Amino acid sequence: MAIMKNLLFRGKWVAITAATILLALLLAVLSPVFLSVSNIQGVLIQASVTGIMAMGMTFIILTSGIDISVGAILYFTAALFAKLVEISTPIPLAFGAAILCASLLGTLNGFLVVTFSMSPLITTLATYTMYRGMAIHLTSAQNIPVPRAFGFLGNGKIYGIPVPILLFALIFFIGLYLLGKTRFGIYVMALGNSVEAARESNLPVKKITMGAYFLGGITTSISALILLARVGGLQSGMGIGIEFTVIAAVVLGGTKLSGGSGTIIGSAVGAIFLVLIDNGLNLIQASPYIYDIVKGTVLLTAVIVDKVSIERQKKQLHLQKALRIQGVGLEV
Amino acid sequence: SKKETKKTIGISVDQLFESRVGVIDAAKAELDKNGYSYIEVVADGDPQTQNAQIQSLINQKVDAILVCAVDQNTIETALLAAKKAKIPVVAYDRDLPESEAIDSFVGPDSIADGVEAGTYMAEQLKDENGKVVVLELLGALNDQNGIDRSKGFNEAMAALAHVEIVAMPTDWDSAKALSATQNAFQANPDIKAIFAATDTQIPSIETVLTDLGKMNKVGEEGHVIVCGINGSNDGYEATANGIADGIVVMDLKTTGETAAQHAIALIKGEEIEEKVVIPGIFYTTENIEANKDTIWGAK
Amino acid sequence: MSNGVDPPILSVRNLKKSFSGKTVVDGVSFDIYPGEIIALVGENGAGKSTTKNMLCGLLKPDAGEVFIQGEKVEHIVGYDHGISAVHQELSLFQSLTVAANICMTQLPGSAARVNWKEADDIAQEQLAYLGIDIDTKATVESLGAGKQQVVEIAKALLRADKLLILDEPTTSLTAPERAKLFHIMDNLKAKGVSMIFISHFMDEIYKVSDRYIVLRDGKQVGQGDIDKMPRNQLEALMVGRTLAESKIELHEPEDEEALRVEHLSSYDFHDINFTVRKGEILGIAGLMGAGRTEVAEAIFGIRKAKGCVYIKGEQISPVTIANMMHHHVCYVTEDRKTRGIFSNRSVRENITAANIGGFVRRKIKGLGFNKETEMSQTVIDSMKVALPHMESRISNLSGGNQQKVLLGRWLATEPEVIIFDEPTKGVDIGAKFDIHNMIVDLAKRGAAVLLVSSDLPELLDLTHRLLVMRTGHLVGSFHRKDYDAVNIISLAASSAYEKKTKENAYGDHEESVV
Amino acid sequence: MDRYSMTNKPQSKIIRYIVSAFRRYPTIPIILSLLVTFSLLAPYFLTGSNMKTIMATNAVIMIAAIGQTMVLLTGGIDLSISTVISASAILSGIVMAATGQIILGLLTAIGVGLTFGLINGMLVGYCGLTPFITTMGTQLVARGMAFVLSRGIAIKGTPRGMIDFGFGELLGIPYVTMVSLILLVVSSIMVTQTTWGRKVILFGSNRISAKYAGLNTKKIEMSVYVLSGVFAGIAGMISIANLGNALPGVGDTILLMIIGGVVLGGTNMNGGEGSISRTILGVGLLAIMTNGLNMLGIPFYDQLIIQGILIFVGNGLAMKFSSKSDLAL
Ligand SMILES: Nc1ncnc2c1ncn2[C@@H]1O[C@H](COP(=O)(O)OP(=O)(O)OP(=O)(O)O)[C@@H](O)[C@H]1O
Ligand SMILES: Nc1ncnc2c1ncn2[C@@H]1O[C@H](COP(=O)(O)OP(=O)(O)OP(=O)(O)O)[C@@H](O)[C@H]1O
Ligand SMILES: [Mg+2]
Ligand SMILES: [Mg+2]
Repeated sequence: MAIMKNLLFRGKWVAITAATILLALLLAVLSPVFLSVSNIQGVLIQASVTGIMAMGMTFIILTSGIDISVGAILYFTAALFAKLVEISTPIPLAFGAAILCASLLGTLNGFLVVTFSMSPLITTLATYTMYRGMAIHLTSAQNIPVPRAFGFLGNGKIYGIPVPILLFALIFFIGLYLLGKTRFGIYVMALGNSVEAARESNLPVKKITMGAYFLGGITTSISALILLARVGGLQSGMGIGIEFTVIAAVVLGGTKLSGGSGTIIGSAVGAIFLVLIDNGLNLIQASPYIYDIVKGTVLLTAVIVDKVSIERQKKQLHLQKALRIQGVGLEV
Repeated sequence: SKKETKKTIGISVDQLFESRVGVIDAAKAELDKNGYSYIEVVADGDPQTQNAQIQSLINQKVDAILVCAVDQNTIETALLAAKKAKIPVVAYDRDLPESEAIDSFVGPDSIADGVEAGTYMAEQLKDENGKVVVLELLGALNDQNGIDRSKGFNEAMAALAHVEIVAMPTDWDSAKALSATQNAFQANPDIKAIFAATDTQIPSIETVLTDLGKMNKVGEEGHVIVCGINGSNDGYEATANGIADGIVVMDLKTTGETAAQHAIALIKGEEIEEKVVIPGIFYTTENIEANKDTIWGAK
Repeated sequence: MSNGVDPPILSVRNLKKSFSGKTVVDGVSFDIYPGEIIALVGENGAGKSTTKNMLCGLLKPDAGEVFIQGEKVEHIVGYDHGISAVHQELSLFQSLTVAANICMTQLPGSAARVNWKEADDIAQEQLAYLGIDIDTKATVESLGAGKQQVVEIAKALLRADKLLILDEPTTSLTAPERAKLFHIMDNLKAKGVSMIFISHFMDEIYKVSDRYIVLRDGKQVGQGDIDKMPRNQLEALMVGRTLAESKIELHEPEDEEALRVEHLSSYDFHDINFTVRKGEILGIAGLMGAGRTEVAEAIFGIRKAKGCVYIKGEQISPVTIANMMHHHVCYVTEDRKTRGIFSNRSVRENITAANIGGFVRRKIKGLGFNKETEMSQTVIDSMKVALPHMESRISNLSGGNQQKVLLGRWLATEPEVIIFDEPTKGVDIGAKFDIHNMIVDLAKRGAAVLLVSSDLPELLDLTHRLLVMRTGHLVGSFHRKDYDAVNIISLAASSAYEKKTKENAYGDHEESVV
Repeated sequence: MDRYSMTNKPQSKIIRYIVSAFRRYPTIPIILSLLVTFSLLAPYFLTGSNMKTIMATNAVIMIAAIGQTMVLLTGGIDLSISTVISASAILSGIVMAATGQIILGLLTAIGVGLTFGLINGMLVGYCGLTPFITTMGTQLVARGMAFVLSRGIAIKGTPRGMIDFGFGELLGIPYVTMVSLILLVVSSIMVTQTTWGRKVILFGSNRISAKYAGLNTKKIEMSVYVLSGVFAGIAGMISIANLGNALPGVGDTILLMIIGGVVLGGTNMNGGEGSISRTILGVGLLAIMTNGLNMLGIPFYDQLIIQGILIFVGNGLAMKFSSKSDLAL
């Protein structure tokens, strides 16, 4: 009984994984090259940017928060890095500055959310606007190239595996550990379940919230640097709009937007799932105009399938309970 | 009514990005030089905001308006209001071919620019045997300049019957261009040439080619032909280094200056040309270094 | 500590607290010594929970001094000072495991690596200490309310080295479980843990506590030893008037049947059959999780179930809330907070929620809410709801008054069949008295009443007949003349099946009840 | 009863009224101070024509914000509202270009909005899907539809009457402003004066209690999405009047303005609290702010920063006042 329940509540990533496998099978049928090593590798590289961000976003959403400023943080971080490199700051220094800055911006989000107890959506909408303004202010909307040497982050390989994929894997495992094994992880879950109860249990609500948004910031900065390395330079408006893809990945992965329930695995798979849609459309050379329709439909289907599977699991549990109750009989 | 006060010109900008900023900066410099002041408003890609901003420029009784429309088909209402208020309007960078409200247009002919890149590419590919696959990275699906560049490019390529063009949307976004290129190569490993609606996407193309081990420079065996339009530093460097074969370079400075001069002339009541096309110039790996000074993006 | 008299574990002097200008706790002072149980009593809204919140550090007092073992403390941090509380509303993390919930305030292992194995052991140890068998790896949401309450207590106990505050811990417990809780309290007392016990049940207060403190409108109006205080005087102190002798006079029910349930089954209960006549009050007794609420909700159409429901002989099909309301059936939920009130809306809107149309006299069809205020006022008056203003948020009212608003909402629909689910849960003695009279009155006027309650004396007092449920089955039926508390409780608790499978935690309670 | 009578301090009715007005509308002080500042610093700000501009050009956002307010009142969110505006504008543009009939165009626009509203409503209200992710899906579908139908290019051939309507005004008030004002009044009455509106708010306050109180929760939840779709449809139509042609990307950029305006006005994103009148003030505040900052010649990027700060401060004030207030608003 308890095992079934655990599967029901913890195994939320099962649905999206099944959907991903189905989509992959479909694509394998539609396009012969889909299953090639280089294509899979390409998919994973593409998924790494949103996937890494989704790792951080998972923590935020688990606390029942949301951060729609991550796209702007990405833009600002990339801008800061490119700008610093342009004025010949040593790359490691620029690197550190960018990561630090993104972490601060993320933490600021958390601070504002928890201190003023405003809706996270509106708070981060406000900071989204601000951060974006700051980024344009900083760069005057210029494109700034980054040195090709820096491209290692986007292009390089270690033991034959592309660096972005390695980073994605690394951060995935860190996320898994943080959420599953550390005090912070369980606190995040607890906070998402009930802020009230967390306060009554004397949990450091402020620190937990800020910690989650900090993770959102720092993962965004890593994605920003990978993206920057891969596209070869800063572009105005870079990353703006990516937040919705990231949130979609997390939610598709089974994390409840109301917080308190979700998994790291689900979010990672969710990010890959979304990339697969694009990849598939590219591979079958679909008309560029139908991309959005297909994406929207797939998104809706995925949500519906998820819902149906949850309902079915619930029904099974009910059935078992009914059988048990009927089996009791009337023994007075 | 205003006596000796400075004349003011409203500059309406569709969106801020590098090449647009280049034009505006040139226009502003020209206005400064001639002792005009200006009010700059940015619509951030929203046609309604732009209409509101033009209205607001009219309310502020500016003496002329320079406009780069978010969309050529939805700006007319606002511009007619300007005309009604007897404020001269100069369109820059993005043509408003059907407008009755503008007094002049200064900017590129995007179809011609596309044709130029296409012609060069067709020339390179004409001796290839069998089916040739060319990747086209589109701009935004709703951007007239992007649509026109694509139109011109396709027109020129139509000369070659054995070429198949695979088009991928990018929304002018390098990250999207990157994954689109990557995926396109999965579907068609033997892509022979790539056309980028903006050359700022060439570094992304380079990343993919490097990933695939196809990064051979111009003249080397197995080189993938790369052409683009714009004239950014990305495009310049790539062409100079032999990563790209050539780019169409826009003349932002002349565009901006001419647009500003037109506005000034209109205020003074002087005659001007109704349409000044500032053509893009195609530079190849061979001649781009020599013309570095004329390329706006080159650093 | 060993030298004669121990110092008080906690001393409070002149504690004050106000919310937006309204003083709700005004000058509370007392000492509590090791191993002592103090009953904190008072009407709804007297300030008991607020006092508790200040003592465990959730609220900062506006004024007053607190000494812990003789030392003045500026800012109480409950867990660090060995003070913890079982809160009135469950404060558990639903999607987390029992073990995680119990150990949340003090996770074993380091911050970088929680030792879940040890946490599990601690949780099991705590539960074993409480003598209740709950799977520590199950999520809390998979447990019934009774077990959740136990988890809550286990969680609080983990950090209650000096003082444990129990805020109405028995409201969702039935007799055997209450007995179990008192047993636990005895154990704790023997270990020197002091307790503050907040309750509206006078029997319990007299049973467990050594001393009492009475709050009225936030002011401390009396304290002393419980043995020296006669019960009716304590009640008078609480409500500020002498309560009339609560003599319930039941009327003879009419012959006409009002509600009949046949073969009602769902995954929570099995083959439920009964009839309620007009003017009759039918009680349902049972342990937590027996499925009473589910039956009640199934009748009202909130839950799906197989079987037939008849109102005045007419079969209702389908059984939906709308249909039931159309046939003048209403259901007052046991879960006031999450299923009853609209917490951030006004009292007025809460009263009229179930039949807005019945409250307004419109000049233009479909527009406006003329007369709503006036007509709501009559409900407030007839229910004797104490409130600052009709437009204040209902969350600003005390629990008892919220309950009255909820009853008012449903009674305004002029129901003929009324299903009450724990109607006096968390309600003070004065209000309880009012509500009891109201229920009897309703029956007198011809309404059929189905009363689900965990408060056995209430059931014995108010009902004509009593059904007993256990694990989803009706296992017994009593007429008023045959009422026998011990019989009823053992019938509700015993089960051959449960003993066999050892699945149920309450299997061994018969002894402790008697 | 007696214990509360102490707290009802006798206050002058006017003061009470003002205090409660500020509590209800925390944006008022900000708007007033902005109006004063801009009037002093920007000579052309406080002119009739400028005010007219502000009202007319924000009609689309205002109308869409009405629907969004209703959805937010239930504790949901409608991300598709922006692209449904585009889709209905495009389809209506196509119909109008083909037939020259404005009425047909209007019906089409409303029809498209209704359809998307129904889809959202069914999925959220009846199937119980999460509004955020569901409407994110329909957002993409609507956007895709607009692009497929238009190939990315504006639909031309708008009937003359429509363009005249966009230009026209009566007694100095532009027609489009009038439309939005009428819709605002009607919807405000719907929310505050009808049983439906009451049910929506109660549902938003606590959906489970609403079910237990016998409200038809599925229908209520569905209805707000349907209305949101319809308002988006009308907004799409107004966008054609304003812009002269139907544009496939017309709604893409205004989503955040819409949601920001509604929430800034003081409508609670968790549902159960808010009003159309607050939305008017919230959207109005954003509109006045962008217009004024433009007139002051503040660079675009700095405007963004100021805008962010103002959204934050405005909403902070709203939360502060409403949480303190004793009145259920
Ligand atoms: N956060 C708050 N804001 C405003 N008023 C409050 C708040 N918390 C409690 N009150 C008010 O303070 C008074 C005391 O409340 P408290 O919860 O302490 O009562 P109680 O004695 O525990 O009552 P009950 O028996 O119903 O639990 C009540 O009138 C209540 O409305
Ligand atoms: N496993 C569960 N998951 C979700 N809700 C539950 C679960 N168990 C109980 N509940 C709900 O919590 C409420 C209180 O549970 P409780 O233990 O009182 O069960 P019950 O069947 O209502 O018992 P009673 O006979 O006391 O009314 C009920 O409404 C019940 O439906
Ligand atoms: Mg209390
Ligand atoms: Mg119950």
